[in-house]
Amino acid sequence: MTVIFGIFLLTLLLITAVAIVRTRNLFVAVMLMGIASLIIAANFFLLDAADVALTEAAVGAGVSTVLFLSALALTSERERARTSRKFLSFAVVTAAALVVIYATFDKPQFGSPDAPTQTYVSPWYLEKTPEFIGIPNVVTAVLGSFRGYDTLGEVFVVFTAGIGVLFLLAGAPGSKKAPLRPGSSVGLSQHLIPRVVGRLLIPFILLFGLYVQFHGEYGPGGGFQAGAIVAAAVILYALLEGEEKALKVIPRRVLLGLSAGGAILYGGVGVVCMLLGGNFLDYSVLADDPVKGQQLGIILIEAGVGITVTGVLLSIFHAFAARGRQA
Amino acid sequence: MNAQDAILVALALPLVGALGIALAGRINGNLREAVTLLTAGGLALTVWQIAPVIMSGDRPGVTLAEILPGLSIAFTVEPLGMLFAALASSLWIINSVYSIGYMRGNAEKHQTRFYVMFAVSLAATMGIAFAGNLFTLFLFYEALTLATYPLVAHKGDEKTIRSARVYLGLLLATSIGLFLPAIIWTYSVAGTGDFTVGGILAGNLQGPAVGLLLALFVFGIGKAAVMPVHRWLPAAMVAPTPVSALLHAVAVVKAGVFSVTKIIVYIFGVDNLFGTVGSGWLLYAASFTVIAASVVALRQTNLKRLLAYSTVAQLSYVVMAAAILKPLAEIGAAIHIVAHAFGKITLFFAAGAIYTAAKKTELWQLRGIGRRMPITMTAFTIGAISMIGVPPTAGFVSKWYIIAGAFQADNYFAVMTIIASTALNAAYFLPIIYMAWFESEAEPPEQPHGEAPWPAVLALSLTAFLTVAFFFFNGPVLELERQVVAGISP
Amino acid sequence: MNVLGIYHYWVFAILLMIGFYAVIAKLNLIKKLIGLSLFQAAVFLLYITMGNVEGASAPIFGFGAETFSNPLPQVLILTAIVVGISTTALGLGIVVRIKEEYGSIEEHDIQEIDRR
Amino acid sequence: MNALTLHLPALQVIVPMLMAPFVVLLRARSLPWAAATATSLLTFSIALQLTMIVMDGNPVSYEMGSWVAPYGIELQVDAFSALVLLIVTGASSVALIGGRESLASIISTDREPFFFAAWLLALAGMAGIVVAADAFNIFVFMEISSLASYVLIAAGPDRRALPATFKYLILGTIGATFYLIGVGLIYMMTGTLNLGDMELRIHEVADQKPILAAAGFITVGLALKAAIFPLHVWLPNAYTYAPHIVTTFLAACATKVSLYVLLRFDFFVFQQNLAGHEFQFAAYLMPLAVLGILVGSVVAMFESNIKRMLAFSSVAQIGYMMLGASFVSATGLTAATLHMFNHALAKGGLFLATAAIAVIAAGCRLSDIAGLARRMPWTFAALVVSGLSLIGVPGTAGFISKWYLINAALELETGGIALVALILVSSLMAVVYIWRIVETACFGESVETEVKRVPTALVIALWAVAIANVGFGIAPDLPLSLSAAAADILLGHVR
Repeated sequence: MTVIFGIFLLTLLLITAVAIVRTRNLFVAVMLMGIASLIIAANFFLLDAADVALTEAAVGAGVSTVLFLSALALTSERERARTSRKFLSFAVVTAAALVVIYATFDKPQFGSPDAPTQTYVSPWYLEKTPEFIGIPNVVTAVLGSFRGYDTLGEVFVVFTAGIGVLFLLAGAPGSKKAPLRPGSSVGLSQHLIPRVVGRLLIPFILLFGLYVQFHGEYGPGGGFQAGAIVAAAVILYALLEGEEKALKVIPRRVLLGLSAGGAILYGGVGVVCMLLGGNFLDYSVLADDPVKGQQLGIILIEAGVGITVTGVLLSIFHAFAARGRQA
Repeated sequence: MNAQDAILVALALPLVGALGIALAGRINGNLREAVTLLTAGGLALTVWQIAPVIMSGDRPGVTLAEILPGLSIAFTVEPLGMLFAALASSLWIINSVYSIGYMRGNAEKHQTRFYVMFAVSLAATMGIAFAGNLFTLFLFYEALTLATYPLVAHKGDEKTIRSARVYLGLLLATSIGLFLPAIIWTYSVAGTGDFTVGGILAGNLQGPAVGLLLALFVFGIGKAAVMPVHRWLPAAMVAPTPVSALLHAVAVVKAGVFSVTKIIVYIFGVDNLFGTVGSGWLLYAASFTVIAASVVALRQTNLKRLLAYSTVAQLSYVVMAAAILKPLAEIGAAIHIVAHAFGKITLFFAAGAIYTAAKKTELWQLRGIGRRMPITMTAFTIGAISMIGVPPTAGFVSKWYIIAGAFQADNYFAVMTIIASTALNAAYFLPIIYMAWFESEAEPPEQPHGEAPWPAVLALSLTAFLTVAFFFFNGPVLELERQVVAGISP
Repeated sequence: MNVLGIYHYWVFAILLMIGFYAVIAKLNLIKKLIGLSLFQAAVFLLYITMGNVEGASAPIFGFGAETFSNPLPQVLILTAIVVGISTTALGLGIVVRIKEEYGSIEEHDIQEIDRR
Repeated sequence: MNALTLHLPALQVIVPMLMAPFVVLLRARSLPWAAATATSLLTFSIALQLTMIVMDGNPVSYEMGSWVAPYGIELQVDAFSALVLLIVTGASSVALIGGRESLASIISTDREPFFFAAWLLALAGMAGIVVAADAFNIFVFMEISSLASYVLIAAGPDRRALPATFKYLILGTIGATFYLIGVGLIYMMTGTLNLGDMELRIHEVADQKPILAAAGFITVGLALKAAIFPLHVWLPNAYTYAPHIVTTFLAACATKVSLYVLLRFDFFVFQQNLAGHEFQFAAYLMPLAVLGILVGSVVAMFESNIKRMLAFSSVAQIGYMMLGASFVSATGLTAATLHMFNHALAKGGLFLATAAIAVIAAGCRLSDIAGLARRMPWTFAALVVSGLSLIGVPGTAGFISKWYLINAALELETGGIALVALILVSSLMAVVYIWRIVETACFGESVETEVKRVPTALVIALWAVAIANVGFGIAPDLPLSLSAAAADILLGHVR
C-alpha cells in the first residue's frame, strides 16, 4: 500500500516542480512551492523521518512561503518571459544528470538493513541513546548531544541570516520611519471573520508551539519546529491586527535580544560545560548524574534554538514589512 | 676593522649615506652635496682597505642570511669583485663632483632624489661586486635595475617615461625571463650556486646543455648589452649626463659585463668551457655585436647616442675577451673593464660639459669648439684615443692583453675582429676631434661661453689624467688579475 | 520491492536537474531563488531515502517497534533545511534591495542599467 | 594554563562565534569595531599558540561533547591547518586594525553592530572549516562563512555590489550543495562522516562508481567556492564592489580556505583509495591551473580598474597554488601551501594600499590615481614593496614560493620546462600590471583635490604588511617549516 502511495506522491512532486519552473506568475510559483514542500514533508513521513517531516512542513511550507510572499509584495509578481542561455543550461544540466545517473548504478538496495549506513555509525546511536542520554527520541539525542556542535553551527547560520537581512533592509531597529498613518487600513481590520477566528486560533498555536518545544525529547519536535510555529502565530497576529500592533507586542529591540540571546544561551551552555571540566558541549558534567546532565543540557539548548529561530524569523518578517511601508 | 666587517660596512655605508642625503636634502643643497662626497669618500676608503688583504691571496667571506637550505645571501671578495668595487667606489667620488657642477649648471629639479637614488645604486653595485653566490648576485642585480629606474626617468616628461619604460621592461624581462631560470637550472644541476675557483658545472653538465645554459646567462644579463638585448642602452640616453656616466662607466653596464665574466670564470670554469663545443657561439655573438654596434655608431649624429653605441661595442669587447677562454684574454677582459670605464667616463663628462656650457648636442655643432673649451676638448681627445687603443692611454693596455690572449688561443677570427673594430673606432672618433680642433666655427654662438662650471672641468680632467696614468701604473691591477687566472692552463 | 528504491533515486535526480536548470536559465532573481530551494530540496530527499530501512519505524523508542530507520541522515537534513531557508531569506533581502536600487529584478535589465 | 591549552581547538572557533551576538547588542559609536578587533586579535593569539603546539608535527585533536570520533564530531589541527589559521586570523586582524575610518565612512552607525557581527561570523566560519575533521561540519561552517561574506560584500557603497553579491550567493550555494551531494554519496557508501574514518573505510568499498561521482561533485563544488579558473566568474565583481577593507580580508583568505578543504579531501580521502585517481587529480586540475594563470594575468594586464585588476590577479595566483598541488610531489605541495601564505601577504598589502589611495583619489580607476605618488609617498612605497612580492622579485616573500614552484616544475620529467616558461611569462605579466599602477601614479599629472590625510592606523597596517612581505622573504623559516610539514602530511596519506 505504501509503495503505491509513495510513487503517487513522488510523481505529484515532479509535476509540481515542472509547473513551478514553467509558470510565469511568481505568486502561483510561490504557492506551488508551498504545495511541493508539503508533498515532500508527507514523503519524509512515509520514509520514517517524523522530525524532518515536521520541520519541512513548518519551515519549508510555512515560513518560506511567508518570506517569498513578503518579498513579492515589494518586487514584481510577473516574470518577463525571456530565458537566456537555453542551450548552455541544458548542456550543464544534462552533464550533471549523467554524473548523478552514473552514481546510481550500484547504490545499495533501497531500504536494505545491511547497507553500510545502517551497519556502521547509526546502530551505535540506537544502542547508546537509552544508556547515555535516556530519551526516547534518538534524533533529538543525536541532534542535541552527539552532534551538538553541528546544531550550534546551524543556530549561528540562522543568526547570520537574521543580522544579514537586518543589515540590508531595516538598518538598526527603531529607525525613524514614516509616522503611523492613523485610520489607514491596518491589516485586515475590516474583515471581521478572519479576525475573530484568528483571535481564537492564535493562543492555541502558541500553546502547540510550546508543546512541540518541550516535547522534543519524547516525540518529533524540537527548537526549530517550535520556533517556526511560534513565529507563524505572531505573523498571523500581525497580518490580522496590523504590523504596528504586532511590533507593540514584541518590539524590535526585544526581537534582536531574542535572536542574540538564544545563540548566547546555546553557546553559554557549551562554555559552562567547559568550565565544569568536560569538553565543549559535554552536558554530562552539568548535573551529578551524567544522564540527568545530558537531558538538562538538551532541554536548555533546544530552548536556545527555539528562542533564536523565533527572534530571527520575526525580525526578518518585520524588516520586510517595514520596508513595504517605507517604499 | 677586519675584511669581513669591511664588506658589511661597504654595503651599509651607501644606504646610510642615502638616508643622510635625504635628510640633508631637506635643509639645503650644500649640506646634501657634502654628505654625498663624505659617503663616497668613506666608501672608497673602506673598499681600498680590503685590497691589500686580497692581494695577499686571502678570500674573506661573510654570510648575511640563510634563506633556504643551500640558498643564502653570502659575500666573498675575489680579485674580479675587488677590482670592480674599487673602480665603482672611486669613480663615484669623481662622478659626485661632476654632478654637483652639472646639476647646478643646469638647475635640474628633484636633485635630492637624484643623489639618494645614486647612493642606493652604489650600494647595489657593491652587493653585485662582493656577491658570493648566484642568488645574491641576482638579488642585487634586480635592486640595481629598480634603483636606477628613477634616475633614468629623472625628467618625467612623456618621452623620458617611454624610454624609461623600455629600459625597465627590457632589463626586468631578460632578468626574470632568462637569468632567473638559468640560476635555478644551475642550482638544481650543481646543487649550489656559490662562486668557486674552477667552476661548479665541471662534472654535471655535458654537451649542448652547456651552450644553452651559457646563452641563458649571457642574454639573461641584459646589462651586458649583447645584441639583441642592447636596445635599453640608447633608450637610456634621455637621462641627464651624470646618470649616463653612472650607467655607462661606473655601475650598471659594468655590473653586466662583470657578472658575465664572473659566471664564465667561477660557474662554468674557463678550462671545461674551453673544451665544450657549446661555448663557441658566444665568441661569434660578441664579435657580431662589436662590429654591428660600431657600424651603427658611425651613422649617429647625436653625440650621446654615438657614445651609447660605442659603449655597446666596447662591452662586447669584454665579453669576447672572456669568450676566448685563455688566461691572458681573461686578464685583458678585466683590464678592459677598467680602461673602458676611465675612457668612457671622460667622454661623457666632456659631452656633459659641452651641453652645460654651450647647449650643443649634435656633432656638426662641435665645429671649432676646441678653441672655446680647450680643457674639455683635450680630455675628450684623450678619452677618444683611449677608446681606439693608441699607446699612451689605458685602452692600449687592455687591447694588448686581449690580442695576446687571442694569439695564445690562436683564434684568428678574434684577432681580425679586434683589428676591424679598432679601425671602426678610429673612423667615428677622429672626425670629431678633427672638427673640434682644426675647423673654424660655422656661426658664432648666441652668447660667448667659456668652459663649463669648475667642478665639471676638474672632474673630467681628473679622469683624463687617470686614463693616461693607468698606462704607466697598472702593476698592482695586473698582479691582482693574475690571481684570477692562476689555475687556468695557458 | 526495489522499484520504489530506484524510483526514489530517479526522482532525486530529476528534481535536482529541474532546480539546477531553473537557477541557470531563468533570469528573474526570485525564480532563481525558487530554483535554488528546489535544488536543495532534492538533496534532502537523497539523504532521507538513504536512511530509510524496510519495515522499520521512526527512531523513537517506546512505541513498541524493534527495528528503526537511521537517525543520522535525519539530523543532517534538519540542519540542511534551516541552512537552506537562511540562504533564501538573505537572497530575498538582497533581491528587495536590488529592486529598490535598480527598479527591476530581471538579470538583463540590471546589466543594461549598469552598462549605461 | 595547560587546562586551557586542551581546549584551544574549540576556543579557536567559539571565541569569535560567541562574540558576534554580543557585538550585535552594542550600540555605542565605534564600540562594535573595538570589540571585533579585540576578538580578532585574541583569535590570532590562539592561532599562534596552536601553531607552537603543532609545529613539531603531531596533530592535536579535540572531541566535541567528549563523544569518541566517528560518533561525535572531532576537531583536528595539524601543520597545514595551523598555517591556514594564521593566514585567516592574521588577515582579519590587520584589516580591522587598519580599516576603522575607511569602514566608518561607508557604514552608518546604526548598521555598524550588524556589520562587525557578520565580520566575526565570517572569521569564525573560516576557522571552523579549517579545524573541522567532520565532512558535514565543514558544510555547516562553510555556510556560516559564506552567508557572512555575502553580508560583508553587500555593504559596498556602490550599488553594483548587490548584483555581485547575488551572483556570489547563487554560485556559492550551488557549490556548497554540490559538496553536500558528494558528502552524501560518500556517507551512503561508507556510513561515516569523520574524514579520518572515511579514508580507511573507502578502501574496502568494492564498487567505486558512487565514490568517483562523489569525488567529482566535491571537487567541482569546492572549485566553485575557491574560484578556480573556469568557475571564478563571481570573484572579480564581488571583490571590486565590496568595501576595500572587506576585499583585503576576503582576498587574503576566503578562497584559500576552500582550497584547503579541496586539498585535504583529495589527498586524504580520494588520492590513493581510488584506482588511478592520482592521475585524474593532476590530469584535470593542471590544465585548469595553467589556463587560470594565463587568463587571469592577461585580463589583469588590460584592466583599468585597480581592484578588478587585482581580483583577476588573484585568480591567476590561485592557479599557481593549484599548479603546485597538481604536481603531487613534496616540493610542489610545499610551493602550493607556502604560496597561500605569501599571496595573502602580497595581496593584503596591495588591497590595503588601494584602500589608502581611495581615501584621497576620486575612485579606483587608473586615471583617478594619476600623479598621486608625490602626495602620498609612503603608501606608494608600500604598494611597490607588496607589488614586488606579488611578482616574486628576490628578497620578498613571493620569490620563495616561486622558487619552490619552479623547482617542482623542473622535477617533472615531461613538460617541466614548458611550465617553468609559463610561470616566468606570467610573472612578467605581473610586472606589467603592477608597473601600470606605479607609473600612472608616479608620472601622471595629478588633479588638485582638497588635501585629505590617510588615517595613520591604515598606513601603519600597510607598512606592517609591507615589512612582513620583505621579512618573510629574508627569513621564511616559520611559514616554510609549516608548509613543508603540511606537504609531508598531505603526501603521507598517499601510499
